[in-house]
Amino acid sequence: MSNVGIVIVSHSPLVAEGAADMVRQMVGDDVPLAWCGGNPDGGLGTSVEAIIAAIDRAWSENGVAILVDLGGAETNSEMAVEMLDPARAGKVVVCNAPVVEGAVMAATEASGGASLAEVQATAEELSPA
Amino acid sequence: MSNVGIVIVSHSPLVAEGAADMVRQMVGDDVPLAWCGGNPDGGLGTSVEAIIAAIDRAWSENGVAILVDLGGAETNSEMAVEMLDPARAGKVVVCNAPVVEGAVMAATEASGGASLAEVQATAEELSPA
Amino acid sequence: MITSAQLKALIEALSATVAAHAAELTDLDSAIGDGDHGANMKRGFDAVAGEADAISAKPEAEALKAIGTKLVMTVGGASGPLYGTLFLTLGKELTVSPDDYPAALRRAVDAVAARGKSAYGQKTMLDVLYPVAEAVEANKSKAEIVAVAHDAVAATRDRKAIRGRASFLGDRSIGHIDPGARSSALLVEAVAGVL
Amino acid sequence: MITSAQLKALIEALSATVAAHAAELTDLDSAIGDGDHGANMKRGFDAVAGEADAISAKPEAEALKAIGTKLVMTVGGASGPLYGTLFLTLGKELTVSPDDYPAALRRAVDAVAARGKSAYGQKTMLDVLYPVAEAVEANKSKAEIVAVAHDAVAATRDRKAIRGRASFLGDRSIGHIDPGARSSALLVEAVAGVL
Ligand SMILES: Nc1ncnc2c1ncn2[C@@H]1O[C@H](COP(=O)(O)OP(=O)(O)O)[C@@H](O)[C@H]1O
Ligand SMILES: Nc1ncnc2c1ncn2[C@@H]1O[C@H](COP(=O)(O)OP(=O)(O)O)[C@@H](O)[C@H]1O
Ligand SMILES: [Mg+2]
Ligand SMILES: [Mg+2]
Ligand SMILES: [Mg+2]
Ligand SMILES: [Mg+2]
Repeated sequence: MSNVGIVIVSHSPLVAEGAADMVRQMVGDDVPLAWCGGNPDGGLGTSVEAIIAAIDRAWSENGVAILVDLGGAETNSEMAVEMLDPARAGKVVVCNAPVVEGAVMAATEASGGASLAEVQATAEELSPA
Repeated sequence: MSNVGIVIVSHSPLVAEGAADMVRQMVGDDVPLAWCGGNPDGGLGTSVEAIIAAIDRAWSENGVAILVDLGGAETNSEMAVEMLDPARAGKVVVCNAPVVEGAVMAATEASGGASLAEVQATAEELSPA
Repeated sequence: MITSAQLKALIEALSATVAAHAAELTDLDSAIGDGDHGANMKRGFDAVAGEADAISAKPEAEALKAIGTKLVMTVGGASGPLYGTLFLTLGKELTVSPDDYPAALRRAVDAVAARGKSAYGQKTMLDVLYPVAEAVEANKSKAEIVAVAHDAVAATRDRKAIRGRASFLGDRSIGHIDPGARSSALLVEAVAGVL
Repeated sequence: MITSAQLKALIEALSATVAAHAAELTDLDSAIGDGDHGANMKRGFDAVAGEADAISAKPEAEALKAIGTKLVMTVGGASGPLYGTLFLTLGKELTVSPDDYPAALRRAVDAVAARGKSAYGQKTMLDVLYPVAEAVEANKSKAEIVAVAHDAVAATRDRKAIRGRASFLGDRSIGHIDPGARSSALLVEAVAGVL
């Protein structure tokens, strides 16, 4: 699949899964999509290993946009991106956008074949500068 | 309890429940909190009846701030507010803010005893004008 | 004044056309939305039909309000409060000025626009409801009004969505008919067939 | 150059102090955060301790990188990539310039600031790590360095949080010690006790 992929990272696995359901309802299978949530023990938090695995599942040669909720989800996602193979890392962005609304908007944009930069910009329009 | 109450309304019950978990982790029981998600059949969507019930569960005499995700959740929440007893309706606002991040920020603000207007403003700082 | 028998026939006609076209409405919504408009409308009008006897026993204005409330409570999508507001406002306006249907309809459509923070031309149900309200004010025939509605549906195809989920698609919403516009025309046609 | 035996003792001391103070760290985080800093740190340092033999068998720089990677992978909160970056950068810098601990520490703390998009004075772990890096550069004694760390923790009390979850509280974060500052001082004290 050549559309940009979407990864949803939340402190809560429920939020991540529910947001993925909302994305699927809008774009069906047109967009590679993966989610993760919870710390390595399953409590509220995020896991770098799970984020790396989610990036892998949503991989697209045209890039992957990650949507995150709060602080630790962002820091862990940025860390995960840096730990990727450098050839891949350059094709992954962490969006400065709300996790649920951003995921739906980013995926809708991606489903039309938009570039990674366009997908990111669409999601980030939802965020104050 | 006199702190402003928080209601989380998402198209997805998973998102709403997970966001409520994240709120509870930040503020414990210091803030009246309720959530709902799903249409009247349980599919993705929202239910005015469920929103009214959630407002009731999170009721505070100092007001209730509702956080919503996309279009229908907002319209149904505004409809729900109008269907309340007028004395109550004036104490309920639908925030123009992202549902997960907004709920955590609004609840954190509410837990400090902030007014409804302050709680709403804190959540809405997260949204572009 | 609409009779109780007419009200009952109206409810049956509305729910029948929604049920018959649910799959089509869902397909339209799948193209530029989340693919639930058919299911949403069917849930709402089935619920109304389930209380057809009780609702049609009420005076016209009260019956319209009951339909609106039922839709608000059961549709579950953005179209719920919007159509709900349409029927609720029709009921309210007809309580104040019985029999002034054109004015009631105009005010009801304005109320839908206020509820949706939307306006004519944004590729929504309003793109049908406003032309229909105008045709009713102009005292057009039922056949003419139905034709206006269907033409208005077709006109949404070339528009870019500015409100509702379809707006997320930006320019890609162009080339598709708006599902709420289509359902509005179906409701108008059903009403015209009964009254 | 730190020996393998010292590395093993270091890992044990770090995980022991984190375990002993986990409840305190959690309490501090409950006051101005989400109450998981103790559990996060314990998860991370328990995981490091679980591989103490394998890690301490590595050369110093590689061992530090292994600790950093383990923390990144297991902590699960914002502190994971931050402390992870601290150890990873120490390892990288000591690979380039072995034995230049003051320079390695300074660069490692700068890397934490870059990772967190944060700076000294924002009521985070950096409010301890920067003064400690300075004391190390100034060749202060171990006892002095530990005292600097604890004083720096105390100084976070009157600050308003600008980064991390505590910043959500705005002015209400004033009057509380930052949990990450406290854990940093604990780590510094453990290191000073071993080396
Ligand atoms: N703000 C709005 N103003 C007017 N009509 C709207 C608005 N938002 C959505 N609609 C109408 O509702 C229709 C979608 O209804 P539906 O699919 O049932 O709800 P949802 O979009 O919540 O899934 C759209 O096709 C459009 O006609
Ligand atoms: N952006 C940042 N820069 C520096 N330190 C930070 C930052 N964000 C958080 N911290 C530190 O991390 C600590 C919280 O860690 P922890 O509770 O484990 O993570 P989380 O905040 O994700 O729950 C804070 O007390 C603070 O010292
Ligand atoms: Mg829909
Ligand atoms: Mg819907
Ligand atoms: Mg924490
Ligand atoms: Mg946490």
